[in-house]
Amino acid sequence: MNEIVEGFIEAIRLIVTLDPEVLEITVRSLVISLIATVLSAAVSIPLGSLLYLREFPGKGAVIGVIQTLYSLPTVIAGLFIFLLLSNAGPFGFLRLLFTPAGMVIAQTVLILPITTGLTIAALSGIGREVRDTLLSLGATEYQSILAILGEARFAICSALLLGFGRAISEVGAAMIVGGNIRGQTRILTTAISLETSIGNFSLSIALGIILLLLALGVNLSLALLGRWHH
Amino acid sequence: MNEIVEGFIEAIRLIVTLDPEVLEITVRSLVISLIATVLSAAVSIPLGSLLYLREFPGKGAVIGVIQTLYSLPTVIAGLFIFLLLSNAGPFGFLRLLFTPAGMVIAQTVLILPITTGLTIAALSGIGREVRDTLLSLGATEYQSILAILGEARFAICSALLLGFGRAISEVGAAMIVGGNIRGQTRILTTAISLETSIGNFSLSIALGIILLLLALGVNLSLALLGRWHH
Amino acid sequence: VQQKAALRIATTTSLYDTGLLEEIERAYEEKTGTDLLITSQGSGKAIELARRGDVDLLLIHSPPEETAFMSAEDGLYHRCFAYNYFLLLGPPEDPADIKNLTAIGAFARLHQLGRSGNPDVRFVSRGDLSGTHHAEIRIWRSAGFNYTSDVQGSGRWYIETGKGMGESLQVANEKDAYILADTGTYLAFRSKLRLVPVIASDEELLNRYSAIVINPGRHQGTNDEDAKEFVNWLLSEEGKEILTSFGGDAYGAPLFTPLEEGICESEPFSCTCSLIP
Amino acid sequence: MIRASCISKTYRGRTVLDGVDLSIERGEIFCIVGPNGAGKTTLLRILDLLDRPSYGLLQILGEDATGSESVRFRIRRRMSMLFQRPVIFDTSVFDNVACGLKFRKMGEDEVRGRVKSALREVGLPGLERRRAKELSGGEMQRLALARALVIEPEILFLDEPTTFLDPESANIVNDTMVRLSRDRGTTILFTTHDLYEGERIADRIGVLMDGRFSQISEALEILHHPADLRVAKFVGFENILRARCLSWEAGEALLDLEGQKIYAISGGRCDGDVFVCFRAESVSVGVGEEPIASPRNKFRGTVTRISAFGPFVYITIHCGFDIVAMLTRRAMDELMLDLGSEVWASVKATSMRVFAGAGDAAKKTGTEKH
Amino acid sequence: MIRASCISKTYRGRTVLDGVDLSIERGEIFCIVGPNGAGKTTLLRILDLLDRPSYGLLQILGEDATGSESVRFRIRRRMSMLFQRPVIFDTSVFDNVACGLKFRKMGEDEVRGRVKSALREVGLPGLERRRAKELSGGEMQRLALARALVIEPEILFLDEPTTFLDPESANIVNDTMVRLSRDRGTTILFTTHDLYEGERIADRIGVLMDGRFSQISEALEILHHPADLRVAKFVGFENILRARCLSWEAGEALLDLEGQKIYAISGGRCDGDVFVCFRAESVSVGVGEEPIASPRNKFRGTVTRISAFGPFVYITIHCGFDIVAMLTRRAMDELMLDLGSEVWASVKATSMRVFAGAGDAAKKTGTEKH
Ligand SMILES: Nc1ncnc2c1ncn2[C@@H]1O[C@H](COP(=O)(O)OP(=O)(O)OP(=O)(O)O)[C@@H](O)[C@H]1O
Ligand SMILES: Nc1ncnc2c1ncn2[C@@H]1O[C@H](COP(=O)(O)OP(=O)(O)OP(=O)(O)O)[C@@H](O)[C@H]1O
Ligand SMILES: [Mg+2]
Ligand SMILES: [Mg+2]
Repeated sequence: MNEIVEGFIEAIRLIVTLDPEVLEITVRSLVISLIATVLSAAVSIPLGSLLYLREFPGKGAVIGVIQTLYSLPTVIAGLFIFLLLSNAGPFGFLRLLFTPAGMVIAQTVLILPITTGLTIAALSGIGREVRDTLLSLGATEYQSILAILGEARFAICSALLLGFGRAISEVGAAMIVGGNIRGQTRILTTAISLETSIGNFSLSIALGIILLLLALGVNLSLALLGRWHH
Repeated sequence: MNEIVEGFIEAIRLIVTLDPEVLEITVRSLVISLIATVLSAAVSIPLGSLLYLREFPGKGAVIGVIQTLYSLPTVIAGLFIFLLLSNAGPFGFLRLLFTPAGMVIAQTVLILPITTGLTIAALSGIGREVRDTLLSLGATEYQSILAILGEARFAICSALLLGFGRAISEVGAAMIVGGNIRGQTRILTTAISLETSIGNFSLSIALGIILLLLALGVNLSLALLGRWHH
Repeated sequence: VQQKAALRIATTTSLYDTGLLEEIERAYEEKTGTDLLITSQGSGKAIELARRGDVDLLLIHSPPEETAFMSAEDGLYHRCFAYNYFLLLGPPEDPADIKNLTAIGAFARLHQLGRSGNPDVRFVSRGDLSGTHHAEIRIWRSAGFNYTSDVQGSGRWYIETGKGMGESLQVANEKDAYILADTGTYLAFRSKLRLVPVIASDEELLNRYSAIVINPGRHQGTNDEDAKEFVNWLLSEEGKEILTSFGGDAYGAPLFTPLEEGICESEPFSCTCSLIP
Repeated sequence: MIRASCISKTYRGRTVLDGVDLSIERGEIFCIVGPNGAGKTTLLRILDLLDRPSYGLLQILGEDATGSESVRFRIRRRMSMLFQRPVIFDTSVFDNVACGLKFRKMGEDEVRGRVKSALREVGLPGLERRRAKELSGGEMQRLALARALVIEPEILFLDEPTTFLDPESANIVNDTMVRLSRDRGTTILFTTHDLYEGERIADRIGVLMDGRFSQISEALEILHHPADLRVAKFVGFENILRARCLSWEAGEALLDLEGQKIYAISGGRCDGDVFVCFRAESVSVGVGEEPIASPRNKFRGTVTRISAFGPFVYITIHCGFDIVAMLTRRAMDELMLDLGSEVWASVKATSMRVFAGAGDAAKKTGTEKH
Repeated sequence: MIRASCISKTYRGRTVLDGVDLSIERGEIFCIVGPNGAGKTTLLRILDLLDRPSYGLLQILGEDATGSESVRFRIRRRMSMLFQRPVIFDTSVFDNVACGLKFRKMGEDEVRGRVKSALREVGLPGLERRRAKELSGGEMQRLALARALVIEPEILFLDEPTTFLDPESANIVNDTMVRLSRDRGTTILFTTHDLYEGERIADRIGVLMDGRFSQISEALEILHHPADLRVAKFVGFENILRARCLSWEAGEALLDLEGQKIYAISGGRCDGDVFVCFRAESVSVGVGEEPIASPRNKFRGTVTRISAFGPFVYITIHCGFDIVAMLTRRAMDELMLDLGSEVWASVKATSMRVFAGAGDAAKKTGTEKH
């Protein structure tokens, strides 16, 4: 258990001294996962809304598949994107393998099912009466969705938080697609995994603590934003 | 991209031939993650209900921390449990390291924040009027929680599905605590990770497909159970 | 992404985890301005990355796979540049009493005791077809066993972890088992381990590191020029200097011995270590 | 404005609307009454284009409203609806009311002005900043009304608009409805369970029963000339008595009611068993000598029950059968009536309605159809 | 059964209840009326122990109800409440109604039996298997009522129980309330906006205004002897006229109303500017010669407005000031009244109420307090 205590001390030291390498990978982690979350929000909120609103044959199946993809292992998602982006793959010419952009893509794909599924769930929590009211007040379909999203804003926010959490904490996809290249694609989780594999447990834990502090920061910002907006 | 096609073929082959080793790790994966999900449900539903019901100072902070733990990296969770369960750790005498039981503990800890947080979210979706109605009908606090949980059953189910998804798809904690020991603690994700590190991408993908099929099965069972219950 | 020259290198984890490559990266980048992008992966995956042209250079310590890679014409040049020895680690009490045996003898004895159900004798294998695992397989074969039929799955004594060196060391440590490990990772983990080296520096335990420049003819856009330059630098006096001195500060003893022309061509190394033309 | 023909609606095999025909003119106030579950809400939802009928033709504001969603949207924008159980958004009162205007991308200043005057109209001035979910029941109802009014629709659907409102607020809302129809030509369809409210403000009343209009006409017509027995019961004919038709001539029927002869005006020929119905307020009550005056139907009986209804009193008079009469409290005091008093009850032939007595028809009520 | 004293409730600085005193006996039916936002719902919620008062003492069923949650729970189990906007659970009708019984761990057979009879009671027999959320508005209301009744509470709180109900169902519900109180001794508190409903079934009525009871007494007392001007307005005194007090002697006041002398009974001494109030139905209307009969207050005027109200008619008579009178339609026909008719209006001195005319008091209404 010493490692845990040491981890805390180490974490404080790293933060206080603003260790440049740690700072760099922390910022990279944050930026990549935030972009991935924003991208997946940009896709999953409209997509989820559509799936919630429209009735079509096989809708239940689609939602079932989305929920199944909650279980998509990060390694598989990573592998999939890797095969697409690899030099030998169809998008190799984009040269996105081992770049932060490639990692953003991988994380976006990874969390898309979660954010979409939870968007649908959040919307379903709002009763049919709300939609009827909006329609009868003259809302276009688009406006009514916006308003329903507004009513479900807390649930949607927490869906995105969860997506962000999954993105920033995952390692499989980042490792395969990013390659954990120092100074380029190393992020907190791949660094943790590296330090763990070389037995540097207290540093791993320190990095884990920093990661959680980062997540706490994102959480707080969102909460403040919510209050401010209110 | 060949690997993906080959992966599908391989998956079909493995399933059709009922490859004994694959069958074994599939069953192990399923059992471990199901137990972890059930355990975390057993903790997080009462815990979430309490957190939702009771007003106490710092409640917002507690919920914030839970949401922050959505970002707990699996490796860190794994490391933490590893340090507790290792021979040198406080619970070493239990000899749970590198056993399926240990993996269950690790996965339970890992998904607890998610299931708890989403339980709270699901309950919050049920308005105050519902609670008043239940109380005025003479519900004890316990009964009213049960009834509110009943009203929120879909949201709770989807929280548990998400928890299960995270459990069955995670690899970091299972790897560290379970050890990926062939014939003992190897599960689908650690096998995938092994095959990937060997460069056996199509087998990885095949195992990934099997994992997703498993998740689909769990999903369907839950859906059927829901319908049947209805 | 690639404005200044960038060289993508895939390496096996056991090499990367020693920290050698970080030092090399610093020195080389300072000297040439070439950006080294090093990704460390399990051996098999590193080879796969190389095969797909996702990297320009492969650093590896798995002779049989190196040969296969070259004969498939995926590699352009194959150079060995350093070596050290694997260690057979075990509990300090040495329950199998193999301290004084050769590696082959020790393996044979472990097999015998393990198969016979001696509860104190266990062997942890990485089981991940990494360089270290290949070396282990080679020793089992040399000891006269058919690896897949006689060793794998021959009982609970033979524990396959299917993961990296460090994690496998943890497993062996927790299980009081014997394990074959590379020197670098052992030294990194030494403080956390009860296990001690039981057998070291046996010929059979040789661990040879090679660099392979990827064949640019197979895939578009691989950078063989900078790869060649890097390999030549590694084989130069400057490179050897770093290899020789690395590890002195951190581990108390050097981790690698550079290979010299003239020695490397013969047994047990049997490889090329001349500059690439 | 609205032309609906043969509108039907079926939910999982249960028919809720069963061929509704309706035609409403611009500026008309139309009131729908009917028992619970008759299909009032279902009809309003179909007319507001929230649901599609299972069957039937629908023209609204001159356009075919059964077609594409875009046409329906265009029409819907010119209407608005107050729901029976209005949804209040969890925002401020202002944002709730402004909702429809924002959907129409109206300028901020105009929104503010309109919201303000709509809130004034429903009697909630100055409440803009309050959290809507914290209002009282009646306040919420008025908020929802303001939200529907503020967009100045050409057609306004109101599902029980005065629910939860105190009498004064209910009057304000009724006055607003009348004013909208008169000054702005707004067409208004509303439902109510208070027939007198319908009578007071509606141009026509439709009695919806079992998914079909049993009668559509002016209030007085419905109150005094119900189309059939069920409508009669529904609009409060307190006296419904079984009788036998003795003869019929030139619109006047001679009936036998438990041995007493009575005369009733009956448009249709009558015959055999019938029901004769009249309102309690059509019964004149006197004491002492048999009145000589006009009503040919006179019954002598004893007062067996007295029950108050505001300034009025219902008294039950037993004269072989029971007759319920309604008097002002003052009249009762003047007649010095009490339980057991001997009285004369008289009913004009023109106040009596006669309906064919199809077996158990009298028992059939709205709620028993399930 | 219920003893509340000085109950106050404040929401974020806004006082909603302001010292309510109430004492209710076993088996009593007590009706609370009052304008929207007066605090009726707030009071019922406090009495059902869902909210705690900010201040005040509360004894229910003989126990102190301001104490620990466990005591409050025990008391709450002996009561039930119908909410103003009832929540319907998304289950079957049966499960909705059975809810409270299941909480009490009642055996299945008994649950089934009780649910069945409760549903019959509210007029929804046989609907057990229907999905509750698909019911019509009135059906839901009755479902919620059944849910509250089925547990056979000792005290029943009903917040506007007859909302959404058609007249027949409303009667059924009212009858049920009376029967419960009579046969089972159930204490019932309910709110309504229909004063006559209160009059018909309540033993006492309390008029809640601005968070305080302005008057608590029997229905007739409230309808005819309101405690103050605001209550008078609220209970529908249509005629509220400014006058000046000329003299007062032995409970009789002589007033000057726009130059006409009028007599009114006034308990308290009167003086200076006052309001004189009387109900429209207290006004007798005659034509022709000045009536010689008793009422000393007689006014001659012209009919300027006629408006129907069911079987009744309100006519406005202008005689310097405006008087509203109420007649039956028949009486109006007999008098052959029409717009412009010259009539006599007379009001007994005993029907007149006099209230001190504190400046603008007459304008003050419940909704304007915000
Ligand atoms: N939770 C709350 N927070 C703040 N104000 C509230 C809350 N609940 C009620 N109020 C306010 O208290 C006042 C009384 O509300 P209450 O619901 O008791 O009125 P009511 O007499 O039942 O009215 P109605 O006839 O409209 O149902 C209202 O002005 C209302 O806006
Ligand atoms: N979505 C639905 N699914 C199934 N049945 C429904 C649905 N909506 C309404 N019904 C049924 O249709 C019938 C008519 O309902 P509707 O709400 O139109 O009645 P209503 O006339 O408005 O009654 P109320 O006076 O009680 O409001 C009812 O029996 C109701 O149970
Ligand atoms: Mg309705
Ligand atoms: Mg209320």
